[in-house]
Amino acid sequence: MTTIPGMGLVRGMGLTLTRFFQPKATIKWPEEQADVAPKFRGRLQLLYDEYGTLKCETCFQCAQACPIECIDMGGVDTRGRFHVHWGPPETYGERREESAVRRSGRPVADTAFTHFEGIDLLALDVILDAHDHDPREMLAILEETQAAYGYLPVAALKHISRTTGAWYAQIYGTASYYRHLRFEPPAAAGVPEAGQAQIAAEAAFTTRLDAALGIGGQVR
Amino acid sequence: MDRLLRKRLETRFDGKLLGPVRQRHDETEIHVGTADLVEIMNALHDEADLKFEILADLAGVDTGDQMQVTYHLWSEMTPDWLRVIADGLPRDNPRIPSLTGLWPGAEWMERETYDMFGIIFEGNRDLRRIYMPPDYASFPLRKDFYLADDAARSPGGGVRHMEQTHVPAQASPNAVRRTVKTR
Amino acid sequence: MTTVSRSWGNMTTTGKVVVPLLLLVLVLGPIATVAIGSWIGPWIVGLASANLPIVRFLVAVTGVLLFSIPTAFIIIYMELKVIAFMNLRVGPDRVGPAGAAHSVVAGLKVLSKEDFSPNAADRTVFTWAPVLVFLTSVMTFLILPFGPDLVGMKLNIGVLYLFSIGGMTVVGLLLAGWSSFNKYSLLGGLRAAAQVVSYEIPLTLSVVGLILLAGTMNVYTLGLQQSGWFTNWYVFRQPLGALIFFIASIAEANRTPFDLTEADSEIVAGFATEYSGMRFGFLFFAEYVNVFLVSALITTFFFGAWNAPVDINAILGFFNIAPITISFELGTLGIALLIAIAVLPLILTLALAAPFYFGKTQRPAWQALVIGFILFNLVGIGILGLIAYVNVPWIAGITWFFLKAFAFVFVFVWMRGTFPRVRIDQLMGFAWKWLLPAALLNLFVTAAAIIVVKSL
Amino acid sequence: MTASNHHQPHLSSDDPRIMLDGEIGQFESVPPYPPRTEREAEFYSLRDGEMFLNMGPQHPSTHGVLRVVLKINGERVVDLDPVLGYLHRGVEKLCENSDYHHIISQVDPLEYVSSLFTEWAPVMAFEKLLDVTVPRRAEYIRVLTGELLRVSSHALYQGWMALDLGGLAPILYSFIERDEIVEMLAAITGQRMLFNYFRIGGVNGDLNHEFMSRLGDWMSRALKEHETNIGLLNENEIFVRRMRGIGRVDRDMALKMAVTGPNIRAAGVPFDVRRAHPYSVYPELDFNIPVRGSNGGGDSLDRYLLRLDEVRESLKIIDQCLHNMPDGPIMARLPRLLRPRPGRAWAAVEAPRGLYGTYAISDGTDQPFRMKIHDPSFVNMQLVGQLMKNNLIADTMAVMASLDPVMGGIDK
Repeated sequence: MTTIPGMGLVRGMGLTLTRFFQPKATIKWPEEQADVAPKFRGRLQLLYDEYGTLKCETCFQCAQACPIECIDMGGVDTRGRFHVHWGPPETYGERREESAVRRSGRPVADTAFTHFEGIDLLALDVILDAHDHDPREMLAILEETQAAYGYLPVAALKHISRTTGAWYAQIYGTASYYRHLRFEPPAAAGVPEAGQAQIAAEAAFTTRLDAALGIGGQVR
Repeated sequence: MDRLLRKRLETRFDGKLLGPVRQRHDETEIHVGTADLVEIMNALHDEADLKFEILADLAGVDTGDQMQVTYHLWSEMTPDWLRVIADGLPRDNPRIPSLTGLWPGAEWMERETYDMFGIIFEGNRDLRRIYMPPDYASFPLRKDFYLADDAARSPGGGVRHMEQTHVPAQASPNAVRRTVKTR
Repeated sequence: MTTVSRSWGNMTTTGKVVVPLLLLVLVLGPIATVAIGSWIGPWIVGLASANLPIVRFLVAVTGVLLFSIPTAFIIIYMELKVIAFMNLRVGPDRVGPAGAAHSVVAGLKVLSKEDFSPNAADRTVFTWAPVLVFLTSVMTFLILPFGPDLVGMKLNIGVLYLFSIGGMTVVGLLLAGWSSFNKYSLLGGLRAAAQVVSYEIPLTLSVVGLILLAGTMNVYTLGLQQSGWFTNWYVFRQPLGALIFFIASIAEANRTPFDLTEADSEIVAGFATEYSGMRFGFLFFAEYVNVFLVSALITTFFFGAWNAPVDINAILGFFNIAPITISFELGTLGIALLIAIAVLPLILTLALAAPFYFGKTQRPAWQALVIGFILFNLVGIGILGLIAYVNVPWIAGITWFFLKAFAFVFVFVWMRGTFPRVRIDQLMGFAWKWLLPAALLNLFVTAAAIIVVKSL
Repeated sequence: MTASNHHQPHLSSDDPRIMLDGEIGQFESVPPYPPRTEREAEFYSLRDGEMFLNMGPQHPSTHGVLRVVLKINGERVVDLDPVLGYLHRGVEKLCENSDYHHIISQVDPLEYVSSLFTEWAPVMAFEKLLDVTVPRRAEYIRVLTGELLRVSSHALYQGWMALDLGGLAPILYSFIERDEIVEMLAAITGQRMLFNYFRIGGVNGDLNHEFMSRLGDWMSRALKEHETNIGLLNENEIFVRRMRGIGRVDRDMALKMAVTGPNIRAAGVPFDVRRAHPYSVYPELDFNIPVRGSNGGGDSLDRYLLRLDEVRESLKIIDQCLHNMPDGPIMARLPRLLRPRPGRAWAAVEAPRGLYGTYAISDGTDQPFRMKIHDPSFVNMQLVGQLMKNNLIADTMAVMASLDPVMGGIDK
């Protein structure tokens, strides 16, 4: 309290008036995205296991158990056939059987996930060597991987995880956070996936050649 | 570990402690009977070389065959926490004198313990349920209260009922018998 | 017939509405014109000229009603935005440019919500209480002098009318609080009654000094008396009165720091707790109309009503320049006018767009054109406004009136963004222990001063 | 007989819970069952001119879902009865049914404003049970993040305080301050609110560049912004007049009511677990325990100002942590599955609201046999009943806000 009565009120009003003209703290989502730390794990994602299949078994137990029904499952099922959605038991009975089959160890054909097939990891090794397998340079590694392959194949991510020691989930989280990184090959006109892999392999070869010769790519 | 405190407690409360004074890390533990509880607590609170003025916690424990009430106390005379365990409350009619005379702030903690274990604190003026609704009949933190999905732990291996009502005779001390129709 | 039916079938729903209407207008238009011109028009004119005061009253009331809603919208928007800026937020920014249509959309939302009344509420009172509240605050607009000759009624007991009508608001609030059958509402209504009645007394007493000084209770005359330089404003002759009036009017309008009637952290929303839909809308609008009203009253009583703070004519007279009037008969231009209307916009737009296209910013052509067009409009409106301001006295008046009134609205909003609210006993104590003696002191000093000055 | 009777057979005017049209006399019959205790019977009987006012569980200023039944006489509160349990989740039972690592995420949402402290106490108790020594770097990181969170919690307190008194601006300034801190903590823990960061024997992640750069940026202006923001309220006559002399707690009452934290320090008792019973690396750090209201007890204003003093002390601690941060591991070596030998352990930390304790009993399995969580808000909340008698309704808010309860912790 100040000695002059009412002075505190006037000072308060002065403060709010200066605030009136100051830059605002609001982040105008969705036009602007918040500046989120790389370690932020507040984003829910379904992950793939080490065999390249969805870790989620679509057993709906989480949706069933959720007391306030905030978990809702939806999307295309792993075969790309129909929409799965949380509903009465008859709609997920079939899914449960399929999960059981997968758990039993027998292979389940996943035609929708052919891009989980093995890729040529030569180019990736070059990139990782260049960065000394340092997980702190993850973003650069991922960007260069995308530059080499056109996208981020799951096999590449797993290779990065194995060699750098970073957790797969963390790499996945980092990669999925940045918009310019993608997990699907770009819908390039006319180039089938096999062809793209070929292109990627060629590019990887030339990159490696350049590295071996020490010309760093500026000649071409 | 404050050896001095141990000696002090042993000499002061000789014959009233159930079992030895135990010490581990920064905690000193004494077991007392319910009959001596108020006297011992008063001594702990008032006497100049003890002066345990701050009641840090009051917790009920269901050991499976008996009930206990645990008090954690702090005093500026010792670097240790003092844990007073009131031992040997029978499970079917657990009764213990209330400490609200000493610490009026223990009222809600005792209410909580009553709500969760059904331990009746004699002398607490307002011993009602504090978390659970008034028409609730069981005591959730007792060991015979199984969670619905805790199938592996239950004896039969199957799912038990959610609420195993274990109402001790005269669950609440001054109660008018409730006849609430639940809708 | 088949052609007609087929084309009718091909039409869209909108077309099916518009086309018959067009036909109807084509047929009925001439008939109506003739009818109005020959019979109905003269009849209305005759009726109106026979009952001129009533017509004037009706027109004024309609105008005031139509005027109060947009004012409330503007103030609501202003409050959202100003408080947001003071809180380092952006505030509404989705509907309309910079969220300007936000309050309008909120008003529409209020209209479309369920009109709910509690089971045990007194239906009749519950329904009509908001109307009473809204009506009393709107009715006070009748005597506000927005500009020279721009006043609903030049009542010779204007100030008396003002306080008598303004005092009726509390009846509405009390009824709303009582009829809601809610304890929070009841508390809010009773608080409103206690607060408004208490603050009514210093509010009125603070103006009595002014009335003694002015010698009139006609609000319009008060405005006239303050013309010329800003030193003529009554605030310089009645500073204490102005301060008391300002503080008491905050309480009258139930604004922070005296917004106890709807203290959301204590009694939820006070008398408005049970209201929803448009009934709540009435209460809500009434609050903001009240804010504008007290700002306008402060302006009228103490800050020179519609008068500009600077007497331009006096300055010009000092330098021996004739008063500026832009007398300009557009008709004298003849055919040049037509050409100017056709060509000037284009040329001006291009001229204003050019710096953005060729200048440093190097914007694309379409952006430059859009900017040029907007600038042209702004310039045009500015020029027209300037002409209107100089030529038409009431436009100048209304401009200054609104500038001043909204400055006070800003102060109200600013205070709301800054202060916590007082407690009920502090509120009452302040009214009775400080404001009332101060108002009485002001009155006695004024009276004594008048006697002294007259006796000299 | 009629159709409506058929549809609602239970609806009759005997049932005191149901009020039919026009039956205004039924209005006062709360609660709808006979009184269970002497005190309840006394409270739920009205004298002339009194009425009940249900404040909550949905009310703008009860800090969550607290219900307070006020017995009022006009604007004056005669008596009040806080009704808890609307947010009760049975966390203690859940903890008894989950293993030791799992518990850390179970206790997180208890006191959601300062959830690192809800992890700290259990983790310390389990470390005692397991006889684990936490690496010094981990301890320093714990203290650093904890004090950051204390600053954020106290900042938020200031805003709530103002909001409960009707001031709109401070809450948003507080949230800006808090947001900077939680973003900072998100950089190191990965979450903004329920951090799940402390582990038994250490912490989950080391300090990283993102965190340090944000922290450095914030530290350079934290104190100045803090002083600016509090100037809005501290010098405000309206605010000071509303807080002064309301809800006075003296030393004796504070001790008897088992109050802890800033509330007891504002009553003149210098009890702070960080000094009274030092844990972690607090003995190595240099900071003061601010105490206010030493003569005649402290009122709401003292409690408010004391928290602002604490923010300054916390900033001092953060500074020291950054300077003294040792190198080394951040986790002790521990087996995957924890089976502490049977025993009892009690650990208490000084949370922003007071002593936050955990009492854990192990029976040798991978789940605790009993886990008691002592929440400071729970005890502090009791004071409301004592302080509010014969004050005004508006003071209920001021006193309740000045005690700073968090319903998540109270209801467990």
